[in-house]
Amino acid sequence: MAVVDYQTEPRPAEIASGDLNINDFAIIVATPNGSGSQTANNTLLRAFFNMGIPVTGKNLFPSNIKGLPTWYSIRLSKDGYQARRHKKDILVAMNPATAQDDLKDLEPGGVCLYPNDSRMELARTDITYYPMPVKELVKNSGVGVDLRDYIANMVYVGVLAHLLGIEIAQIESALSKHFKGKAKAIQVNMGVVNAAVEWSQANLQTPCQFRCEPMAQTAGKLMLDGNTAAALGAVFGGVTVAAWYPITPSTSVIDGLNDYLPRLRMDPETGQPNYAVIQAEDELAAIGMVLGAGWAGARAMTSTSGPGLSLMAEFAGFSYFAEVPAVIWDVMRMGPSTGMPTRTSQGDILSAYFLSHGDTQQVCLLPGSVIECFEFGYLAFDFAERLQTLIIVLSDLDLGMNQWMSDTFEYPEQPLDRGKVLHAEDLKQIESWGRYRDVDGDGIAYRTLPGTNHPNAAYFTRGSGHNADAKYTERSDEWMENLDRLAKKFQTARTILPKPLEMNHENATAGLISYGSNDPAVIEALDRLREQKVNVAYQRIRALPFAAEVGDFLAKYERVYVVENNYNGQMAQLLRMEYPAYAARVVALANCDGLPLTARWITEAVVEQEG
Amino acid sequence: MAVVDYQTEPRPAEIASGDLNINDFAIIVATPNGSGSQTANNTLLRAFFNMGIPVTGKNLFPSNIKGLPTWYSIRLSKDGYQARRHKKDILVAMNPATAQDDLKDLEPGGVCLYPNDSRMELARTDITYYPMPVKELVKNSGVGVDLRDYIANMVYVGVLAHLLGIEIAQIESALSKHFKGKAKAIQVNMGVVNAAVEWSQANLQTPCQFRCEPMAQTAGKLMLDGNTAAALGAVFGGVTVAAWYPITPSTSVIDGLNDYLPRLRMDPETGQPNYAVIQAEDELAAIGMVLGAGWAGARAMTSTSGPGLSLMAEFAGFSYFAEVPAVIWDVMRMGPSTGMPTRTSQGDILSAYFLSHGDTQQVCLLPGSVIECFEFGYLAFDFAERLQTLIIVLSDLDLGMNQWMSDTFEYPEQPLDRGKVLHAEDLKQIESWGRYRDVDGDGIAYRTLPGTNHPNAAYFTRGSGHNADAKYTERSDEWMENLDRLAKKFQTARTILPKPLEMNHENATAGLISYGSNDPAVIEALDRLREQKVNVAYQRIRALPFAAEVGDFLAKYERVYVVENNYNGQMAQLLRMEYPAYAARVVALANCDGLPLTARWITEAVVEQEG
Amino acid sequence: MATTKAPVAKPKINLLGFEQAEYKGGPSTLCPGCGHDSISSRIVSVCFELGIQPYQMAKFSGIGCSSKTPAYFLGRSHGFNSVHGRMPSVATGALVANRNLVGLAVSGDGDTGSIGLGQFKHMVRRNVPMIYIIENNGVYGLTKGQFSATADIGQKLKYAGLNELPPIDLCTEAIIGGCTFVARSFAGDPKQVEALLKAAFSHRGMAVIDIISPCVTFNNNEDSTKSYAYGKEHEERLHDMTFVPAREEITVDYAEGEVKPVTMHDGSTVILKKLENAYDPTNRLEALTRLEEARANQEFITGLIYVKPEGAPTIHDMVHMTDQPLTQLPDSKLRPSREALTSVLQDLL
Amino acid sequence: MATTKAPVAKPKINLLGFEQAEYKGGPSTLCPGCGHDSISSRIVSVCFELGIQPYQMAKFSGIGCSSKTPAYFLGRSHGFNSVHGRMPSVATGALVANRNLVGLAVSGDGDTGSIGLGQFKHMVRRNVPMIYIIENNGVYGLTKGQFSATADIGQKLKYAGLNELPPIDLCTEAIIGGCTFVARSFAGDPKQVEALLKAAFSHRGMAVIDIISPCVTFNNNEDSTKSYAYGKEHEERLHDMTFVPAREEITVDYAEGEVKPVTMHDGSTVILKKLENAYDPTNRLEALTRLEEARANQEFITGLIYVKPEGAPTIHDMVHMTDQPLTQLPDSKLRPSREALTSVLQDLL
Ligand SMILES: Cc1ncc(C[n+]2csc(CCOP(=O)(O)OP(=O)(O)O)c2C)c(N)n1
Ligand SMILES: Cc1ncc(C[n+]2csc(CCOP(=O)(O)OP(=O)(O)O)c2C)c(N)n1
Ligand code: SF4
Ligand code: SF4
Ligand SMILES: [Mg+2]
Ligand SMILES: [Mg+2]
Repeated sequence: MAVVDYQTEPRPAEIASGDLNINDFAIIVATPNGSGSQTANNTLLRAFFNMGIPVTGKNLFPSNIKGLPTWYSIRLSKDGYQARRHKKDILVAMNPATAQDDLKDLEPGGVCLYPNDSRMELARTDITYYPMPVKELVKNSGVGVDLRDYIANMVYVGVLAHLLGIEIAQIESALSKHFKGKAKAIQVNMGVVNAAVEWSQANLQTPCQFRCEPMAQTAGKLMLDGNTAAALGAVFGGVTVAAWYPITPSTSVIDGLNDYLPRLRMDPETGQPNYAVIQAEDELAAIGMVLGAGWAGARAMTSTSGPGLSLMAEFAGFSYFAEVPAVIWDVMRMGPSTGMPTRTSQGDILSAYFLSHGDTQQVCLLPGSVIECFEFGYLAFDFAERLQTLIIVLSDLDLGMNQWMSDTFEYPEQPLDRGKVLHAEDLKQIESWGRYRDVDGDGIAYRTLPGTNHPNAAYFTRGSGHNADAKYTERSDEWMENLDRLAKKFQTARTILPKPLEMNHENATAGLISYGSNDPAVIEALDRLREQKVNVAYQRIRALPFAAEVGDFLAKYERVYVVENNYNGQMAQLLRMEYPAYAARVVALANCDGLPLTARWITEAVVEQEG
Repeated sequence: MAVVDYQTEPRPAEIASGDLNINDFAIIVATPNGSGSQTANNTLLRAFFNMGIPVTGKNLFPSNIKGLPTWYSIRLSKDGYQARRHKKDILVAMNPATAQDDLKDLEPGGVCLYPNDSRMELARTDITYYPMPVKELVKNSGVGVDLRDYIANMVYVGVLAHLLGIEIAQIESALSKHFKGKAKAIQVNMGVVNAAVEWSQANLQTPCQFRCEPMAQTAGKLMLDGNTAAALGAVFGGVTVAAWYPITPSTSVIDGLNDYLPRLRMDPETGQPNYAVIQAEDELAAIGMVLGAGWAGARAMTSTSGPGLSLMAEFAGFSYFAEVPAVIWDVMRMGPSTGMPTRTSQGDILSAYFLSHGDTQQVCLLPGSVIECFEFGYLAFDFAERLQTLIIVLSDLDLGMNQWMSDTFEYPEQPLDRGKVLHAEDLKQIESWGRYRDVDGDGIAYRTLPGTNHPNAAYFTRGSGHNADAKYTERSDEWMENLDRLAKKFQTARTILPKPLEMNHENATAGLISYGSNDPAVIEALDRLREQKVNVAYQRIRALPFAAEVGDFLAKYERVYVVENNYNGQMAQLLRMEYPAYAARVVALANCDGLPLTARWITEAVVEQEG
Repeated sequence: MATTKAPVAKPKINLLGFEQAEYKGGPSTLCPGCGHDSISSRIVSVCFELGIQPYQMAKFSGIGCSSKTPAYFLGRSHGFNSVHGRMPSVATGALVANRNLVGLAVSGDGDTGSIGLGQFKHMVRRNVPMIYIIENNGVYGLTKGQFSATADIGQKLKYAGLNELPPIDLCTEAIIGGCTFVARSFAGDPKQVEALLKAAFSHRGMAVIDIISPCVTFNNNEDSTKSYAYGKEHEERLHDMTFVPAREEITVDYAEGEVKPVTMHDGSTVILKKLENAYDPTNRLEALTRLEEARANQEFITGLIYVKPEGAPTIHDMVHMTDQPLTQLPDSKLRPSREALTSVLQDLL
Repeated sequence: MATTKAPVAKPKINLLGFEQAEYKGGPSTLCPGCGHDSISSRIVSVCFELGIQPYQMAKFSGIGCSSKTPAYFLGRSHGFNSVHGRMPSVATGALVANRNLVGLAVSGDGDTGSIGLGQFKHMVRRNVPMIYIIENNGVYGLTKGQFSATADIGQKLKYAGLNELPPIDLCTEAIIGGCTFVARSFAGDPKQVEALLKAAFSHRGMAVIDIISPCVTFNNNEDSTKSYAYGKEHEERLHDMTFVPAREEITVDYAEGEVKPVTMHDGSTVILKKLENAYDPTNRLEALTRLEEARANQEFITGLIYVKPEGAPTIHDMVHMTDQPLTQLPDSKLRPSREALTSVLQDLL
């Protein structure tokens, strides 16, 4: 391969003498959407992972199929931090349209790689630039014209491999995983990588201050997104009916089901599916199917995002009042209305909790990691059937669609909780039965399933007023009795849902509450705060309605920061509402720019008030 | 007319000697639904009204067309109280199916009229019973068989006229109004009334302790329901497009439009309607039409109730975010899901305020009287166009469908507020224009209407991310700028919406907040409380988001009772949420049994804590 | 001393040993004379006569007077009175969850034709195997008399005024949507309603029966095509129908060529006695044409308008689900093994 | 000294004096080669050529790649990019509010056929006067390739797998619903798309044009009936079309009997040159039959499938509204007088 022209790197002196940064930096790859950078980015991510370095990957993509800007960021963190980094260290500027802005987001002393034919203005002088001969390397690769655009991205993989010291074997193994062992594809891509490495070795002699070195921090860990974990959880939770309508960023929950169900849930006897996944005509139909199936006794779920959640409001109230188990995975995205469908946010907290008219309140789960996506994937069904009501799992785009490093998943130790169901044999034992009688004092009544072979099994399910025996009523006393029981059931929910998790700092002077995908940023921020001698105790809420522990935590601190990724500080609002005695302690720290929260933002926001 | 058999009245001695009650009692008429008692009840109501006695009428009807129990209650109150009375004084027991229960709801010393062929058990001994020869009187009336069921109800009108001393001329005038002067109908009905009076005169000599006497308290007052008032308000507010889907108890808002629009809004030039009322195929379509019309520049509205409101959630968020004026009259009814569709409640406060996903918050109006239904009927359009957003007017079944005595309506003094609209002439004057630019610093931008004859008029309305110039964006900075402006606009709303009204008691030791149709019960309760030396100041909230005065009121009292007609104490929750500093003062007094609140319940609830 | 007791007449029982009472529901709260009540009675007798296991039946409805009726029949069967216009999705979910359930849905013209048109059409498309009855009265009964989407154009109602919108023909909609059993009948024609219902129970796939069912309170004026008087006067049966269950021998006796027997999927037979025309309900294009003509000429045709006797693949076929109802799978089939988890996690390491 | 300047070629202008550029929109962000972009171009040229006043136009869409396109044409016209599947109601409201607006809607097969089917059908029923284009690619483009309700039965897609549901034919749905202008075309047939668009602008009432518009990213395999290759190979035009505006004389020259001229409501003429068969698009039953046959034989017919040249009463007629757009009524016509209030209150005293 011919050594190509090489443009001088404008490298300021002070950086040249800077310290080496090992395994603690963030890379951002900017490309136009649809240009096939996914393979390259996944390969990098995997290679780092294979080297044992804690790493996460986040995709920032437009609501568009081809052409608009997209970014992929990879964060290496020897300390295991997984949150978004505010600024990046290394930019791979494959998209001239955004290059100028992208440059601004680099930390001083950062590095920028770019195709040498891109006419980007090298505006910053505190950056090291590496022009890459992308065109030439691709041309020389011998790959057909139709594939060239795709493999062009492998050039930066090779250059980065050289600069950062990524093990070539790990790149190869990552590619092999990506292409599921298809030799031809691996070979073509490795060809370009190797060529880029060779070129770099020949042309880029100055050592780069960012280096990766093997660690042992990823052994036994998984790398995946929350939606896939959720799907896997649902599969192990015995989902039998999934009805859905496509919507970003929830679609990959169903994609996950369609991946894993055929593999894991074919009937051993008939070889046929032990499940049904139905694409509905819209979200009203999807939730309707889920309610029908849940009523019939299936473990049924849907997944959606904000606009779909809004469309499900009427049926959500039906589920609450007629007490039909159902599960909605709401993978939250940005904004009122259509908003920014490919940006993350936690803006559906209030609308989910109060989903539907007329004194409805819904049970919500708030997974904060891919492990919890897996666990809540099956637990959601247990809660839905135990409580005989809708469970809304509030995940978000960041947790759901980005790549997270995770401890491995434990096999669920508890058997499925199918809740209070009377079968024909049970009915034979008991004298009388009323669908909405509070026999056990926990507000949860017994139900029967259609098709139960007993003359007393049947009852009539309705969203209108009914008494304890499921008969139609418009009587105030019967109505009140039923509402009181529903309220009692809601109290029961508080006691059985996942408890909040706490990290208490000795000498904590304030508390911090957060939830969901903010967890990694908070954990990192707590370390930064401690460095600044600000000691804050942390509680992560995992379910609504609040467990008693939430009140206990509020009771302990005079100031409690509620960190969340939405505009109105919705969890803070809920806390004030539910804990009037402590309402004044609640300090909302809310941010809503479409991006995951960063430790830096949280740290600064807390220090401003606490420091 | 033959004097018919007369059954002895079991009249306990202690009551016989009781005081006379003049113009201060409540009558309840119990009938099976669809038995045509409406004419009789309206006649009674009108007759009292014509006699100058303050009176209200409430219809308690089932979700059924014929057969299920229905009740009509008429309250005479010389002091002008209009709230529901907890117990009743006079029962007209036309429905054997409920007679036993109905009897229980009488005050001791009450009176019960019943058809003498009804085999009702006269269970209570502290009641005076009057059997009425309904069958006989009707048979002798000479009315054809097909109409007998209907006019049978006129018997109790006649008997009551005799017992209570209702002026026959006023009954006749009421019937004349009811039948719009149709002589035949008036005559047939008066025939039965007169026969019943004659029979009573002959047979019921013991004077009744309940009497009505002419007063002068209704001169110049109106008698109507809130939905009709709302419709009239909308007509005078210039509604041009109303799209709706039938649902109890909101349907009569549209009925009102269909009554008044043809009378008041035919084009003087073409003689054709200056409006369009469209029955949509469902609520999603209704609100969609309203948004389309509002966007085009029409004053557009819909009316609905809980289930419909839930279905409108997605579009509601669109209106908020794309800033399209729209008006929803949500006439609230009881319950989660279908609930009790013909019972009143105020259960949609939270779901309306947070209607839609993703950080949406909606502007709501809370009319508390028929006058306010009229006023908010036109003001809602002013606010919708001024604020360029959805206005949800939260009325309820009690206010909307029951008959209230009201001061007369004033003609709106302010001209229509069409908000910030740039016409072709304006565009000629200005250099550049951006649909979402905050020119005036109030968060409200300028809009143009389709069809504006200027090359710069057009812009593209979307629910997805847009910048100040209405161009598509996914940029965090532009997104945040827009959300900040929307938040500012929401703050502006606080300053222009109807302020809360206050009734301050000197030496008040506590505050009381309420809203909507609870007002009459609260006013009455305040008098009762004062009698018990409990002095409470009262603020009635009329809009969301809260005006500054709400916070001021909370600041003043250590305990503030929030009285409302729903299960979860939703306004109390909102107050705690919005005023953390005072959250602990908020005491929720919520009741939710399907019936309007009573002064007695409020009084007792406050005394229990305050007394 | 022995006395001879008069023998108590044994109540009639069906094949399953059930009395007709077992198929009844609660007392109706509809207006006396409402067409819907007579359809409820038809459902009771047909289910009794056919010997359908009531515990295996599932009733579905939306909201409306019509949608209330499942409370008034089959009290031994579970029922789901859902929300307005969205019952099709609920029924779909339930019948996918438990494929053994025998589904029977009752809806109104408003519930199906106005708010529910989208879900109805998509349910037809999915061919959810069940009977779907529309109790069609041209108005919204429960909300007191507004026009529904099936109301006649040019009709006047006291309350609702003049209707200027053309009616939707739900039979045409069903056929176009691929439904393989589409019928129309009249609540005042009990014999035909029963024959159609019986045939529908034998159909493989979704069976739509649009029954004109007068609303005596809001739409029973003689000039309304949805009134008893109009129906009685104008009903034009496409054929006389007799249903012969698979287990019975066909004994009906007709002259050669006069009848058309249609053998259903389960071996039962519908015998159609040709009337004025030689209508062939197995020809989709003919069915559409006949409906289109009836529309143009304002005829009120009733009978089995279209049937594909062998049915068509149902949603159960399309999702290829296992034979055991999903709701009856044991937990061991619901949760894959510990090893399965280990194996899938391997890919994510 | 005089120099001769080379004459600058004057840009072509239309009747209203506008250049074609005035009809363009923002740059498209769709995939290069997407069928939708070519339809946008057709809209631009037709509006330019017909001399439609852009400020009087209103564009409507739902959500999807197709629904994004109104941002890419007619930048001088207001546009309302609404929510998924519910654009028909928005357009209805806007066009009722301002009857002078010239409405043009663009939707997708998912937006119209899946989530939006109910609203679509009800809009057809209301005959809202506007052009409704469906950019039909058989998939959900924007959400990356799931099957829509118009996808072929038996089709396989890499991402979505096998489709076992029968397709909905939106032309049939429109005709059954009472639409008086129903056409089908192909994005790869610009001449026909333009002729149909022009005719649609002359129609009185709702005009539905279902245009097969290939999704090059998710559904352009040769075996898909929604691909360019398939379309080019299988398109069967029912006729060749020429549109002659009312203001122009008909000069097209055809042999007697070979053409069928259809005179539209506004006096313009659509000249249909008969091709293989003598198809009469003014016969509703024939249209339905032809569509039904095409469905059975898997033919891809294009052209003006059904038209009632005189149109039908529109929603404007049905509500009997005044001629002046409701949005342009002066406040004096919006708020009745003080005396009017006094008079109505009289009844309530
Ligand atoms: C979402 C929603 N909108 C409106 C209603 C009010 N509503 C109840 S029944 C009904 C119409 C029923 O008409 P139809 O289906 O024809 O039944 P019918 O009463 O005529 O038998 C309406 C509009 C409702 N229950 N839910
Ligand atoms: C309520 C709601 N549900 C789902 C979505 C996600 N979504 C956006 S576009 C789309 C499908 C669009 O398909 P189609 O109308 O065929 O347009 P195309 O992209 O193929 O042109 C879906 C499901 C949404 N935006 N809103
Ligand atoms: S209102 Fe009409 S549809 Fe409803 S029960 Fe009465 S007659 Fe039947
Ligand atoms: S994904 Fe398909 S429909 Fe969407 S822009 Fe690309 S080619 Fe067009
Ligand atoms: Mg009906
Ligand atoms: Mg599409």
